[in-house]
Amino acid sequence: MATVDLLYFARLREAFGIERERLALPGAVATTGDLRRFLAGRGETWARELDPTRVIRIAVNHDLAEADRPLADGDEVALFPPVTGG
Amino acid sequence: MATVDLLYFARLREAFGIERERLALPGAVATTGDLRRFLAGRGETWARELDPTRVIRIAVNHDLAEADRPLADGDEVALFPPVTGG
Amino acid sequence: MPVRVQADDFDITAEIAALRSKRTNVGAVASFIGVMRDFNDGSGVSELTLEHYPGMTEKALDQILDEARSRWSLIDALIVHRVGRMLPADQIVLVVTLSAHREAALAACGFVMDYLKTRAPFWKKERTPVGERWVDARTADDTAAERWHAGEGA
Amino acid sequence: MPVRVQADDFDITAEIAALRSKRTNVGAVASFIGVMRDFNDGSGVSELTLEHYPGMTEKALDQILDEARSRWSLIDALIVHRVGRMLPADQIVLVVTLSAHREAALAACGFVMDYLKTRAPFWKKERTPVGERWVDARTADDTAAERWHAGEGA
Repeated sequence: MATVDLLYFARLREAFGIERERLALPGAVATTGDLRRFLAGRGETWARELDPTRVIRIAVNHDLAEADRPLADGDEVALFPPVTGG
Repeated sequence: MATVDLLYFARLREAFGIERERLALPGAVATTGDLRRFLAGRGETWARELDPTRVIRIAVNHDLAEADRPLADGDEVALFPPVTGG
Repeated sequence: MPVRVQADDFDITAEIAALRSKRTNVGAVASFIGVMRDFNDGSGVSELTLEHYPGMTEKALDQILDEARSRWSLIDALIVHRVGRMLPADQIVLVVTLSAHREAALAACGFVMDYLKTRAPFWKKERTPVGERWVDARTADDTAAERWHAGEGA
Repeated sequence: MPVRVQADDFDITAEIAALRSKRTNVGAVASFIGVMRDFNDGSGVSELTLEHYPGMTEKALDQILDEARSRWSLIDALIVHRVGRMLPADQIVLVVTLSAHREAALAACGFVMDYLKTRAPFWKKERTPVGERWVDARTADDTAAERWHAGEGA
Protein backbone atom coordinates (compact mmCIF):
# COMPACT_ATOMS: atom_id res chain seq x y z
CA MET A 1 0.00 0.00 0.00
CA ALA A 2 1.31 3.45 -0.95
CA THR A 3 2.12 5.78 1.89
CA VAL A 4 2.73 9.51 1.49
CA ASP A 5 3.89 12.29 3.79
CA LEU A 6 1.41 15.15 3.84
CA LEU A 7 2.53 18.68 4.73
CA TYR A 8 0.29 21.71 5.30
CA PHE A 9 1.40 25.32 5.21
CA ALA A 10 0.15 28.76 6.17
CA ARG A 11 -3.65 29.09 6.42
CA LEU A 12 -4.16 25.33 5.84
CA ARG A 13 -1.73 24.40 8.61
CA GLU A 14 -3.58 26.65 11.02
CA ALA A 15 -7.06 25.60 9.90
CA PHE A 16 -6.31 21.86 10.13
CA GLY A 17 -4.29 22.26 13.31
CA ILE A 18 -1.69 19.93 11.90
CA GLU A 19 1.66 20.48 10.25
CA ARG A 20 2.33 17.05 8.77
CA GLU A 21 1.01 13.50 8.82
CA ARG A 22 1.77 10.16 7.23
CA LEU A 23 -1.14 8.80 5.21
CA ALA A 24 -1.71 5.33 3.78
CA LEU A 25 -3.48 6.09 0.53
CA PRO A 26 -6.89 4.45 0.10
CA GLY A 27 -7.11 2.44 -3.10
CA ALA A 28 -9.24 5.06 -4.87
CA VAL A 29 -6.67 7.82 -4.35
CA ALA A 30 -4.32 7.74 -7.35
CA THR A 31 -3.65 11.43 -8.07
CA THR A 32 -3.23 14.73 -6.24
CA GLY A 33 -6.77 15.61 -7.31
CA ASP A 34 -8.08 12.39 -5.76
CA LEU A 35 -6.15 13.16 -2.58
CA ARG A 36 -7.66 16.62 -2.30
CA ARG A 37 -11.19 15.22 -2.63
CA PHE A 38 -10.41 12.47 -0.11
CA LEU A 39 -9.11 14.99 2.47
CA ALA A 40 -12.13 17.26 1.88
CA GLY A 41 -14.24 14.32 3.06
CA ARG A 42 -12.72 14.48 6.54
CA GLY A 43 -15.27 16.98 7.82
CA GLU A 44 -16.27 20.58 8.10
CA THR A 45 -12.95 22.46 8.20
CA TRP A 46 -11.39 20.16 5.62
CA ALA A 47 -14.40 20.43 3.34
CA ARG A 48 -14.42 24.21 3.58
CA GLU A 49 -10.69 24.77 3.04
CA LEU A 50 -10.41 22.24 0.21
CA ASP A 51 -13.69 23.11 -1.49
CA PRO A 52 -13.19 23.10 -5.28
CA THR A 53 -13.92 26.85 -5.35
CA ARG A 54 -10.87 27.54 -3.15
CA VAL A 55 -7.53 27.95 -4.91
CA ILE A 56 -5.07 25.49 -3.36
CA ARG A 57 -1.59 24.57 -4.61
CA ILE A 58 -0.23 21.06 -4.32
CA ALA A 59 3.46 20.20 -4.56
CA VAL A 60 4.80 16.67 -4.95
CA ASN A 61 8.41 16.15 -3.92
CA HIS A 62 9.00 19.92 -3.96
CA ASP A 63 7.56 20.55 -7.43
CA LEU A 64 4.22 22.21 -8.09
CA ALA A 65 1.85 19.58 -9.48
CA GLU A 66 -1.38 19.56 -11.47
CA ALA A 67 -4.48 17.70 -10.23
CA ASP A 68 -3.80 14.71 -12.51
CA ARG A 69 -0.34 14.08 -11.09
CA PRO A 70 -0.12 10.39 -10.02
CA LEU A 71 1.03 9.68 -6.47
CA ALA A 72 3.67 7.08 -5.59
CA ASP A 73 4.77 5.42 -2.39
CA GLY A 74 7.05 7.69 -0.37
CA ASP A 75 5.98 10.93 -2.06
CA GLU A 76 6.11 14.12 -0.03
CA VAL A 77 2.87 15.97 -0.83
CA ALA A 78 2.34 19.53 0.35
CA LEU A 79 -0.92 21.47 0.30
CA PHE A 80 -0.89 25.24 0.64
CA PRO A 81 -2.60 28.48 -0.43
CA PRO A 82 -1.22 30.55 -3.34
CA VAL A 83 2.18 31.89 -2.33
CA THR A 84 2.70 35.46 -1.15
CA GLY A 85 6.45 35.95 -0.78
CA GLY A 86 8.68 38.59 -2.26
CA MET B 1 23.85 91.97 -33.67
CA ALA B 2 23.18 88.65 -31.93
CA THR B 3 26.08 87.06 -30.11
CA VAL B 4 26.09 83.45 -28.88
CA ASP B 5 28.45 81.36 -26.77
CA LEU B 6 29.51 78.20 -28.60
CA LEU B 7 30.63 75.11 -26.69
CA TYR B 8 32.15 71.94 -28.14
CA PHE B 9 32.35 68.57 -26.39
CA ALA B 10 34.09 65.22 -26.75
CA ARG B 11 35.25 64.39 -30.28
CA LEU B 12 34.26 67.84 -31.61
CA ARG B 13 36.22 69.65 -28.90
CA GLU B 14 39.30 67.63 -29.75
CA ALA B 15 38.88 67.91 -33.53
CA PHE B 16 38.35 71.70 -33.48
CA GLY B 17 41.02 72.21 -30.82
CA ILE B 18 38.69 74.62 -29.04
CA GLU B 19 36.40 74.29 -26.04
CA ARG B 20 34.32 77.44 -26.36
CA GLU B 21 34.13 80.69 -28.29
CA ARG B 22 31.91 83.75 -28.52
CA LEU B 23 30.46 84.25 -31.98
CA ALA B 24 28.70 87.27 -33.48
CA LEU B 25 26.10 85.63 -35.69
CA PRO B 26 26.24 86.64 -39.37
CA GLY B 27 22.89 87.94 -40.60
CA ALA B 28 22.08 84.77 -42.51
CA VAL B 29 22.42 82.56 -39.42
CA ALA B 30 18.99 82.43 -37.79
CA THR B 31 18.69 78.81 -36.59
CA THR B 32 20.85 76.02 -35.20
CA GLY B 33 20.80 74.43 -38.65
CA ASP B 34 22.10 77.66 -40.20
CA LEU B 35 24.81 77.79 -37.56
CA ARG B 36 25.96 74.27 -38.28
CA ARG B 37 26.24 75.03 -42.01
CA PHE B 38 28.07 78.28 -41.26
CA LEU B 39 30.61 76.51 -39.01
CA ALA B 40 31.09 73.75 -41.60
CA GLY B 41 32.30 76.51 -43.95
CA ARG B 42 35.30 77.23 -41.74
CA GLY B 43 37.48 74.65 -43.48
CA GLU B 44 38.50 71.05 -43.69
CA THR B 45 38.13 69.75 -40.13
CA TRP B 46 34.94 71.72 -39.59
CA ALA B 47 33.49 70.59 -42.89
CA ARG B 48 34.29 66.96 -42.15
CA GLU B 49 33.01 66.87 -38.56
CA LEU B 50 29.85 68.87 -39.36
CA ASP B 51 29.09 67.18 -42.68
CA PRO B 52 25.33 66.55 -42.99
CA THR B 53 26.01 62.79 -42.97
CA ARG B 54 27.51 63.01 -39.45
CA VAL B 55 25.10 62.78 -36.53
CA ILE B 56 25.65 65.82 -34.32
CA ARG B 57 23.50 67.02 -31.41
CA ILE B 58 22.94 70.69 -30.71
CA ALA B 59 21.72 72.03 -27.39
CA VAL B 60 20.49 75.58 -26.85
CA ASN B 61 20.56 76.84 -23.28
CA HIS B 62 20.94 73.27 -21.98
CA ASP B 63 18.04 71.77 -23.96
CA LEU B 64 18.46 69.55 -27.00
CA ALA B 65 17.28 71.49 -30.06
CA GLU B 66 16.12 70.64 -33.56
CA ALA B 67 17.76 72.19 -36.64
CA ASP B 68 14.98 74.77 -37.02
CA ARG B 69 15.43 76.19 -33.53
CA PRO B 70 15.84 80.00 -33.80
CA LEU B 71 18.87 81.54 -32.11
CA ALA B 72 18.71 84.61 -29.90
CA ASP B 73 21.27 87.00 -28.51
CA GLY B 74 23.02 85.53 -25.48
CA ASP B 75 22.15 81.89 -26.21
CA GLU B 76 24.54 79.17 -25.06
CA VAL B 77 24.80 76.76 -27.99
CA ALA B 78 26.59 73.43 -27.58
CA LEU B 79 27.60 71.04 -30.36
CA PHE B 80 28.47 67.44 -29.53
CA PRO B 81 28.33 63.85 -30.77
CA PRO B 82 25.54 61.51 -29.65
CA VAL B 83 25.91 60.90 -25.92
CA THR B 84 27.46 57.75 -24.49
CA GLY B 85 27.01 57.91 -20.73
CA GLY B 86 25.50 55.41 -18.37
CA MET C 1 23.78 31.41 -9.11
CA PRO C 2 23.27 31.33 -5.33
CA VAL C 3 19.97 31.36 -3.46
CA ARG C 4 19.63 31.83 0.28
CA VAL C 5 16.73 31.67 2.72
CA GLN C 6 17.61 33.25 6.04
CA ALA C 7 16.23 35.00 9.11
CA ASP C 8 19.00 37.61 9.09
CA ASP C 9 18.97 40.90 7.27
CA PHE C 10 21.24 41.44 4.25
CA ASP C 11 23.42 44.24 2.88
CA ILE C 12 23.12 44.94 -0.84
CA THR C 13 26.61 46.45 -1.17
CA ALA C 14 28.21 43.36 0.35
CA GLU C 15 26.08 41.01 -1.74
CA ILE C 16 26.93 42.79 -4.99
CA ALA C 17 30.62 42.90 -4.08
CA ALA C 18 30.63 39.14 -3.46
CA LEU C 19 28.95 38.45 -6.81
CA ARG C 20 31.27 40.79 -8.72
CA SER C 21 34.41 39.56 -7.00
CA LYS C 22 37.32 39.38 -9.49
CA ARG C 23 35.06 39.74 -12.51
CA THR C 24 35.81 42.52 -14.99
CA ASN C 25 33.28 41.55 -17.67
CA VAL C 26 30.27 42.82 -15.70
CA GLY C 27 28.75 45.94 -17.24
CA ALA C 28 25.35 45.95 -15.57
CA VAL C 29 24.11 45.16 -12.08
CA ALA C 30 20.33 45.27 -11.66
CA SER C 31 18.77 44.71 -8.28
CA PHE C 32 15.50 44.73 -6.45
CA ILE C 33 14.75 44.92 -2.74
CA GLY C 34 11.28 44.11 -1.44
CA VAL C 35 10.56 46.05 1.73
CA MET C 36 7.88 45.67 4.39
CA ARG C 37 5.35 48.49 4.26
CA ASP C 38 3.34 49.60 7.29
CA PHE C 39 0.14 49.53 5.23
CA ASN C 40 -1.45 46.85 3.05
CA ASP C 41 -4.92 46.20 1.65
CA GLY C 42 -6.49 49.08 3.55
CA SER C 43 -5.03 48.37 7.00
CA GLY C 44 -2.03 49.39 9.03
CA VAL C 45 0.41 46.52 9.47
CA SER C 46 2.65 46.44 12.54
CA GLU C 47 4.36 43.09 12.06
CA LEU C 48 4.86 40.42 9.43
CA THR C 49 5.66 36.73 9.78
CA LEU C 50 7.07 34.93 6.77
CA GLU C 51 6.60 31.17 6.61
CA HIS C 52 8.17 28.97 3.95
CA TYR C 53 8.55 25.34 2.86
CA PRO C 54 12.16 24.35 3.57
CA GLY C 55 13.56 22.21 0.79
CA MET C 56 11.01 23.24 -1.80
CA THR C 57 11.87 26.92 -1.39
CA GLU C 58 15.51 26.49 -2.34
CA LYS C 59 14.58 24.21 -5.25
CA ALA C 60 11.99 26.68 -6.55
CA LEU C 61 14.42 29.60 -6.33
CA ASP C 62 17.13 27.58 -8.10
CA GLN C 63 14.67 26.75 -10.87
CA ILE C 64 13.72 30.42 -11.25
CA LEU C 65 17.39 31.42 -11.67
CA ASP C 66 17.95 28.55 -14.12
CA GLU C 67 14.99 29.77 -16.15
CA ALA C 68 16.32 33.34 -16.08
CA ARG C 69 19.76 32.16 -17.20
CA SER C 70 18.19 30.25 -20.09
CA ARG C 71 16.41 33.41 -21.28
CA TRP C 72 19.13 36.06 -20.83
CA SER C 73 22.89 36.18 -20.94
CA LEU C 74 23.63 36.47 -17.22
CA ILE C 75 27.06 36.42 -15.62
CA ASP C 76 25.59 35.64 -12.22
CA ALA C 77 22.45 36.16 -10.14
CA LEU C 78 21.39 36.01 -6.52
CA ILE C 79 18.20 35.63 -4.53
CA VAL C 80 18.15 36.22 -0.78
CA HIS C 81 14.75 35.83 0.91
CA ARG C 82 14.17 36.36 4.60
CA VAL C 83 11.79 34.32 6.78
CA GLY C 84 10.46 34.80 10.30
CA ARG C 85 9.23 37.97 12.00
CA MET C 86 9.71 41.36 10.40
CA LEU C 87 8.80 44.96 11.19
CA PRO C 88 7.82 47.84 8.90
CA ALA C 89 10.73 49.08 6.75
CA ASP C 90 12.56 45.76 7.11
CA GLN C 91 14.08 44.31 3.95
CA ILE C 92 12.32 41.07 2.87
CA VAL C 93 13.87 39.96 -0.41
CA LEU C 94 16.87 40.80 -2.57
CA VAL C 95 17.38 39.91 -6.22
CA VAL C 96 20.60 40.83 -8.03
CA THR C 97 21.41 40.08 -11.67
CA LEU C 98 24.77 40.63 -13.39
CA SER C 99 25.25 40.90 -17.13
CA ALA C 100 27.48 42.54 -19.72
CA HIS C 101 24.57 44.78 -20.78
CA ARG C 102 21.73 46.49 -18.95
CA GLU C 103 18.87 45.06 -21.01
CA ALA C 104 19.55 41.49 -19.86
CA ALA C 105 20.21 42.44 -16.24
CA LEU C 106 17.07 44.56 -15.89
CA ALA C 107 14.74 42.16 -17.68
CA ALA C 108 16.04 39.16 -15.73
CA CYS C 109 15.64 41.00 -12.42
CA GLY C 110 11.98 41.74 -13.16
CA PHE C 111 11.41 38.20 -14.38
CA VAL C 112 12.88 36.66 -11.22
CA MET C 113 10.64 38.81 -9.01
CA ASP C 114 7.53 37.97 -11.06
CA TYR C 115 8.25 34.25 -10.89
CA LEU C 116 9.23 34.35 -7.23
CA LYS C 117 5.92 36.02 -6.39
CA THR C 118 3.92 33.16 -7.91
CA ARG C 119 6.15 30.08 -7.61
CA ALA C 120 8.29 30.24 -4.48
CA PRO C 121 6.59 28.77 -1.38
CA PHE C 122 6.53 31.74 0.98
CA TRP C 123 3.48 32.99 2.88
CA LYS C 124 3.02 36.25 4.71
CA LYS C 125 0.93 36.74 7.83
CA GLU C 126 0.28 40.32 8.89
CA ARG C 127 -0.54 41.80 12.28
CA THR C 128 -3.12 44.58 11.90
CA PRO C 129 -5.08 46.64 14.47
CA VAL C 130 -7.93 44.08 14.20
CA GLY C 131 -5.78 40.98 14.50
CA GLU C 132 -3.62 38.70 12.38
CA ARG C 133 -4.43 37.74 8.81
CA TRP C 134 -2.82 35.75 6.01
CA VAL C 135 -2.00 37.89 3.01
CA ASP C 136 -4.01 36.99 -0.09
CA ALA C 137 -2.17 36.35 -3.32
CA ARG C 138 -2.53 39.26 -5.72
CA THR C 139 -4.15 38.60 -9.09
CA ALA C 140 -1.73 41.22 -10.42
CA ASP C 141 1.15 38.89 -9.56
CA ASP C 142 -0.29 36.07 -11.64
CA THR C 143 -0.78 38.49 -14.52
CA ALA C 144 2.81 39.73 -14.18
CA ALA C 145 4.18 36.19 -14.23
CA GLU C 146 2.01 35.20 -17.17
CA ARG C 147 3.38 37.88 -19.47
CA TRP C 148 6.65 35.91 -19.62
CA HIS C 149 4.74 33.06 -21.29
CA ALA C 150 3.70 35.21 -24.25
CA GLY C 151 5.05 33.66 -27.40
CA GLU C 152 5.69 30.28 -25.79
CA GLY C 153 4.05 27.37 -27.57
CA ALA C 154 0.44 27.77 -28.62
CA MET D 1 14.31 63.31 -6.58
CA PRO D 2 18.03 64.06 -6.33
CA VAL D 3 20.59 63.90 -9.13
CA ARG D 4 24.32 64.11 -8.62
CA VAL D 5 27.33 64.28 -10.94
CA GLN D 6 30.55 63.51 -9.12
CA ALA D 7 34.09 62.19 -9.50
CA ASP D 8 33.83 60.08 -6.34
CA ASP D 9 32.60 56.52 -6.12
CA PHE D 10 29.24 55.76 -4.44
CA ASP D 11 27.85 53.13 -2.08
CA ILE D 12 24.45 51.70 -2.98
CA THR D 13 23.57 50.69 0.60
CA ALA D 14 24.18 54.24 1.84
CA GLU D 15 22.30 55.79 -1.08
CA ILE D 16 19.26 53.57 -0.58
CA ALA D 17 19.29 54.20 3.18
CA ALA D 18 19.31 57.96 2.58
CA LEU D 19 16.38 57.74 0.17
CA ARG D 20 14.35 55.45 2.45
CA SER D 21 15.10 57.43 5.59
CA LYS D 22 12.03 57.59 7.84
CA ARG D 23 9.68 56.34 5.12
CA THR D 24 7.55 53.28 5.89
CA ASN D 25 5.42 53.33 2.73
CA VAL D 26 8.21 52.02 0.48
CA GLY D 27 7.56 48.46 -0.69
CA ALA D 28 9.94 48.26 -3.63
CA VAL D 29 13.47 49.50 -4.26
CA ALA D 30 14.76 48.91 -7.79
CA SER D 31 18.29 49.85 -8.71
CA PHE D 32 20.80 49.69 -11.48
CA ILE D 33 24.57 50.09 -11.41
CA GLY D 34 26.50 50.59 -14.63
CA VAL D 35 30.01 49.20 -14.32
CA MET D 36 33.13 49.66 -16.44
CA ARG D 37 34.04 46.52 -18.37
CA ASP D 38 37.58 45.71 -19.47
CA PHE D 39 36.33 44.92 -22.98
CA ASN D 40 34.18 46.87 -25.46
CA ASP D 41 33.54 46.69 -29.20
CA GLY D 42 36.16 44.02 -29.77
CA SER D 43 39.04 45.58 -27.81
CA GLY D 44 40.44 45.44 -24.32
CA VAL D 45 39.86 48.68 -22.42
CA SER D 46 42.27 49.67 -19.67
CA GLU D 47 40.92 53.09 -18.76
CA LEU D 48 37.87 55.27 -19.32
CA THR D 49 37.47 59.04 -19.20
CA LEU D 50 33.97 60.42 -18.79
CA GLU D 51 33.35 63.97 -19.98
CA HIS D 52 30.10 65.83 -19.43
CA TYR D 53 28.42 69.20 -20.00
CA PRO D 54 28.11 70.85 -16.58
CA GLY D 55 24.80 72.62 -16.20
CA MET D 56 23.05 70.73 -18.98
CA THR D 57 23.80 67.37 -17.37
CA GLU D 58 21.99 68.15 -14.14
CA LYS D 59 19.07 69.67 -16.06
CA ALA D 60 18.79 66.63 -18.34
CA LEU D 61 18.88 64.21 -15.40
CA ASP D 62 16.24 66.25 -13.53
CA GLN D 63 14.02 66.14 -16.61
CA ILE D 64 14.44 62.37 -16.90
CA LEU D 65 13.34 61.88 -13.28
CA ASP D 66 10.42 64.28 -13.78
CA GLU D 67 9.33 62.26 -16.80
CA ALA D 68 9.64 59.00 -14.82
CA ARG D 69 7.58 60.46 -11.98
CA SER D 70 4.88 61.52 -14.43
CA ARG D 71 4.64 57.95 -15.76
CA TRP D 72 4.84 55.89 -12.56
CA SER D 73 3.87 56.32 -8.94
CA LEU D 74 7.31 56.87 -7.41
CA ILE D 75 8.05 57.74 -3.81
CA ASP D 76 11.53 58.92 -4.68
CA ALA D 77 14.33 58.34 -7.18
CA LEU D 78 18.03 59.03 -7.49
CA ILE D 79 20.62 59.29 -10.24
CA VAL D 80 24.34 59.43 -9.40
CA HIS D 81 26.69 59.61 -12.40
CA ARG D 82 30.45 59.71 -12.12
CA VAL D 83 32.79 61.73 -14.35
CA GLY D 84 36.55 61.72 -14.84
CA ARG D 85 38.96 58.79 -15.07
CA MET D 86 37.82 55.27 -14.29
CA LEU D 87 39.33 51.79 -14.31
CA PRO D 88 37.80 48.41 -15.16
CA ALA D 89 35.25 47.24 -12.55
CA ASP D 90 34.66 50.82 -11.36
CA GLN D 91 31.06 51.85 -10.83
CA ILE D 92 29.93 54.52 -13.34
CA VAL D 93 26.25 55.21 -12.74
CA LEU D 94 23.61 54.44 -10.12
CA VAL D 95 19.85 54.68 -10.54
CA VAL D 96 17.51 53.93 -7.64
CA THR D 97 13.71 54.09 -7.74
CA LEU D 98 11.36 53.73 -4.76
CA SER D 99 7.70 52.84 -5.00
CA ALA D 100 4.95 51.08 -3.07
CA HIS D 101 4.95 48.26 -5.65
CA ARG D 102 7.63 46.53 -7.68
CA GLU D 103 6.10 47.08 -11.12
CA ALA D 104 6.49 50.87 -10.92
CA ALA D 105 9.96 50.75 -9.37
CA LEU D 106 11.37 48.27 -11.91
CA ALA D 107 9.81 49.91 -14.97
CA ALA D 108 10.92 53.39 -13.90
CA CYS D 109 14.48 52.18 -13.27
CA GLY D 110 14.74 50.76 -16.80
CA PHE D 111 13.16 53.88 -18.26
CA VAL D 112 15.61 56.19 -16.50
CA MET D 113 18.58 54.19 -17.80
CA ASP D 114 17.22 54.14 -21.36
CA TYR D 115 16.64 57.89 -21.35
CA LEU D 116 19.93 58.65 -19.66
CA LYS D 117 21.78 56.68 -22.34
CA THR D 118 20.34 58.85 -25.12
CA ARG D 119 19.63 62.24 -23.51
CA ALA D 120 22.17 63.02 -20.79
CA PRO D 121 25.31 64.77 -22.09
CA PHE D 122 28.05 62.33 -21.10
CA TRP D 123 30.78 61.03 -23.40
CA LYS D 124 33.14 58.14 -22.85
CA LYS D 125 36.70 57.94 -24.12
CA GLU D 126 38.41 54.55 -23.86
CA ARG D 127 42.08 53.65 -23.68
CA THR D 128 42.73 50.48 -25.71
CA PRO D 129 45.97 48.67 -26.69
CA VAL D 130 45.98 50.67 -29.95
CA GLY D 131 45.31 54.07 -28.41
CA GLU D 132 42.44 56.22 -27.21
CA ARG D 133 39.04 56.34 -28.89
CA TRP D 134 35.68 57.98 -28.29
CA VAL D 135 32.92 55.46 -27.71
CA ASP D 136 30.28 55.45 -30.43
CA ALA D 137 26.63 55.74 -29.44
CA ARG D 138 24.84 52.40 -29.73
CA THR D 139 21.88 52.17 -32.08
CA ALA D 140 20.44 49.73 -29.52
CA ASP D 141 20.27 52.59 -27.02
CA ASP D 142 18.18 54.71 -29.36
CA THR D 143 15.88 51.75 -29.96
CA ALA D 144 15.57 51.14 -26.21
CA ALA D 145 14.68 54.78 -25.57
CA GLU D 146 12.20 54.87 -28.44
CA ARG D 147 10.09 52.02 -27.09
CA TRP D 148 8.88 54.38 -24.35
CA HIS D 149 7.30 56.54 -27.06
CA ALA D 150 5.06 53.71 -28.25
CA GLY D 151 1.48 54.82 -27.96
CA GLU D 152 2.38 58.50 -27.71
CA GLY D 153 0.73 60.64 -30.35
CA ALA D 154 0.81 59.32 -33.90
